[in-house]
Amino acid sequence: MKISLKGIGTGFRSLMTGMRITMGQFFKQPVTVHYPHETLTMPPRFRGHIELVRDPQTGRAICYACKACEKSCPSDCIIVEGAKREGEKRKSVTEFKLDFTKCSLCGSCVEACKSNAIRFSKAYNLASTNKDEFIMDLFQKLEAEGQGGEPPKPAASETAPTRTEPPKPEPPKEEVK
Amino acid sequence: MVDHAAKGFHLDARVRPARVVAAAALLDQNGFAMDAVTGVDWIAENEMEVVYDFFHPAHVWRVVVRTRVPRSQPEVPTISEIYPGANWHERETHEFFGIAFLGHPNLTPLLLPEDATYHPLRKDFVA
Amino acid sequence: MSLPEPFRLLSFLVGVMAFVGFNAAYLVWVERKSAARFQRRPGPTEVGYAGLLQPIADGIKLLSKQLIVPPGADRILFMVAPLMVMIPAMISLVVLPFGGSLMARDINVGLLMMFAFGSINVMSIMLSGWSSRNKYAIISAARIVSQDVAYEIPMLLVVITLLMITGTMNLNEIVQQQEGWFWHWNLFRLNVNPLMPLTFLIFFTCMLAEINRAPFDMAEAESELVAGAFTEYAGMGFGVFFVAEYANIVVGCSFATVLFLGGWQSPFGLWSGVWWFLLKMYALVFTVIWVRWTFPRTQFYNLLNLSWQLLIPASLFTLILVAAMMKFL
Amino acid sequence: MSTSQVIPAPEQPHETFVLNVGPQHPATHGVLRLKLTMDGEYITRAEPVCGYIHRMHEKMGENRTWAQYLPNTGRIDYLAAMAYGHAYVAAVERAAKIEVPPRAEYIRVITTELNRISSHLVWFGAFLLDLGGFTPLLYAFDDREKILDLLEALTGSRLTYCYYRFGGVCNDVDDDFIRGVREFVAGMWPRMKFYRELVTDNIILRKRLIGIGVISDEMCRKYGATGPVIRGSGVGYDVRKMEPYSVYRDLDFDVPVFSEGDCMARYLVRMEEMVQSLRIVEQALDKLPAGPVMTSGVPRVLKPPAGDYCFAVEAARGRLLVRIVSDNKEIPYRVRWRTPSFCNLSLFEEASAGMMLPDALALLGSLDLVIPDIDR
Repeated sequence: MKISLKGIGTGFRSLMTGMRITMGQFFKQPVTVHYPHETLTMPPRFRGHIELVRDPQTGRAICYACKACEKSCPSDCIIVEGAKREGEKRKSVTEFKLDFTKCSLCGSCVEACKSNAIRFSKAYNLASTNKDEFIMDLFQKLEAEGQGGEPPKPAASETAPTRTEPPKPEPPKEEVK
Repeated sequence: MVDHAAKGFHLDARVRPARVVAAAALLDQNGFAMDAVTGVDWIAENEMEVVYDFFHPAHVWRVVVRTRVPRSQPEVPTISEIYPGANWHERETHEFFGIAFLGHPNLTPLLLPEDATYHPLRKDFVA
Repeated sequence: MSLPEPFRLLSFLVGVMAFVGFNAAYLVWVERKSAARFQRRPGPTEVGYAGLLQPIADGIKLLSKQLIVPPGADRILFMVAPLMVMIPAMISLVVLPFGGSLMARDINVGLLMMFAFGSINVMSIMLSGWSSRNKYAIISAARIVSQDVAYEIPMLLVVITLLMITGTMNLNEIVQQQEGWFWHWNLFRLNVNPLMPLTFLIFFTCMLAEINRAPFDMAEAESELVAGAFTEYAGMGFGVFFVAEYANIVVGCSFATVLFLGGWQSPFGLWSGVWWFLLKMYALVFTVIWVRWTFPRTQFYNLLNLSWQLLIPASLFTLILVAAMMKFL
Repeated sequence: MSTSQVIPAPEQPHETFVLNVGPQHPATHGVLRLKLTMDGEYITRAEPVCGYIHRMHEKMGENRTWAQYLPNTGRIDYLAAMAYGHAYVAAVERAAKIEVPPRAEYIRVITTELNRISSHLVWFGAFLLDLGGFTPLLYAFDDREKILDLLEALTGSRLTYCYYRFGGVCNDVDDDFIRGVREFVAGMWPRMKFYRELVTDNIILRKRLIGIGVISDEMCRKYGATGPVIRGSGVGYDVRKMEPYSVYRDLDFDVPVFSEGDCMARYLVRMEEMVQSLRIVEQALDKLPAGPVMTSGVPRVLKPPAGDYCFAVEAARGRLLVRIVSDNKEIPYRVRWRTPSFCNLSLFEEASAGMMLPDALALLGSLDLVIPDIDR
């Protein structure tokens, strides 16, 4: 194959520009987030696993077990049980089982719920060794948070400081409930 | 003729199973490209329908060729000689519906495991 | 230090092995850190301060893995191949003049010996590919042979031209000839061979191809042949190949420094010593790493064409040019 | 590659061996298996074996209601999920005659085009990884991260968006999304020049791609290959221009066409397409009308009238056709996905005969396959 001298010239120059560019990148700051020490905060609309919303007045879950979410879930991973408390006209939820292994985070349940009693949590780093830890009972979780004396978390539960603040390495709170 | 905005295709031709190859050859001469082979199982009318989709790379034409085949003995001649692209589509429709494509080079299952004999997309398929 | 001869040689051999071993281990760290910098990420930082203990951690991890010999593999060859990769790298450093008096053995055919051991490296990788009875390894073994044969010739031609210029095969004298300011280096001796930078470039490309690095790593082409000749090696078997690759880089770069950039001579004539040698060598090593992380891989037959149709004619031309220049000037 | 299975050596003119570029292989970017009968380094016959990630999306369509099938659309081709959601939702809207407000149409165009750029960036990085160049992958992913953050802030998830609904989109675009997109687009122009300098002009890459894996436009037509594959072979077929849907009519962009039909042509088509998508996003942002993002009249339990409808969309990999057959019930009767990678791969057998292994893998990379797109 006839190798034209000009071809070699342009070819060699393209090699040199390639190297100039990578050297240019060599001195810039890394763009990655150093995960274990700094973590990103999730945007407000981030879809983690769903969680029950606490009614500010009564201090209990808003949900009255109308089962709209159960019907609308494509992978039917929600099981809601409700019981009528005495002295109240509407049922209130006693058990809200979410099978997070089957949930595809599509959001139909949050949309189907008219009294927006469930919302997406911001938990992204869930890890566990056995599957049935992902079958969560959100009602118990809400109760545990109630007694646990922890002030109910603000709407978007910040798991860690934003990237700009100095990273203080604290393990993400929700290991697995 | 059919309104494209309403249905998504221009010409909808219903053809007897034997005429499918002729229809495909005609379309091939006019420069149509192979789009999809879809099987639909009309269990109520005890029939299976095979829908061939064609689009044209240069003009805004969309042609659909349909045939109906009795459910008991679904056979349609293959068009993979004219459109080699249809080879895979037909293998897939065969393994999902059990429609035998006569003259197809190798009708082994494409997506299902090699020894699959069940046809999942039939309405009477029980898992 | 006038130790009696055998002890001096022995201490030098240990020194050379330590140099190669330490260098090879920590070049892994340098490569991962600089590759990370090129790609704008921090690189290993967890193990030790800024990842300095990473090579040791890798070493221990590799040592803890079981070395499996695949069924039907040729057991003896499979075991011998990794050794045969490491030994030539160590031995060819024996003749290398690190500093003024820092030299294990002053043989007057040092250049020839270095080349002899350089080519054993090819055979050992081919043996490893052949003996592991794995289709990918066989393809890569075939590739290595043709690639290294194709690149041995231009390298030899370049060294012959250099030989004609320096007149001696003894590496120590070659370095002494390049005394004084940096324009005394062979790289800049344009009076004898005006195309000297081109010859250095050809030498550098051939060295890259010789050690299967950067754009010419057809043997261990990750995205095609998975791991090429080393696919079947686990644990320390793979570890030795991995470290030997870096050892070969060290050998190649130090070879280039001695021949072209004036070994341990300092660029401005004073305090010349082993640190200049190390500085120049690490600069070349960094270019090898820099080239690796910038370019995609060449095609295989393109690689051969490049050598047979471009490098060999070019080096032949410089050979004739130098001969003519020396004859008539 | 178990060595115990001795290949019965029928009388072959030449000693060939079967090399399994198996389900786990760095070059196949997923679980596609290529059974290559090799003669030395040259491929005599390449037979792709697929089905390793077959999840039967079409059967899932037949036991979920129309709205419950939405999360599935994002899982077919997770790199360009918006286009798949768009195709399904638009097909149902065409069946049930649901009107989509203009603001929602523009948001759909913006998100689909952003998704196309992020899909092309993944292809660019992975393709160069196949050719051996590792660094451009990380630069491309650095840019892609910006898009994913924007889409995550808007829709809530990074890859499998479940963002489109029948009759519009589920939540509106706020102004810091618009500001973010404008910043991204502005920052992307110098980046494209950066990629052109670093990679496109690189002599090693050009030698690696020019003249390799030539696919004629006749072969594209016969196999139904579309998208950058057919545009790389000289035919300017783009569903956004041929059958304009949504608001592509009043957005001006041109379709890049290269006639050589080799890997380099497909590479240049995709790089040029990224530039066009940036232009589309800019125009769509300027023309974004105010107004609702969701029509009100959509019944909760949707029963589209009987009959079959299809809708074609230009996904990142080519022409995507959704054919839905409904019999006036709330559960679809048949959902058929004509996915671009399925047809693009079908021509690999014929295109790669006689090539060398690295070239065949370069051809495979230039087809930009997503394996669940093939297996569904």
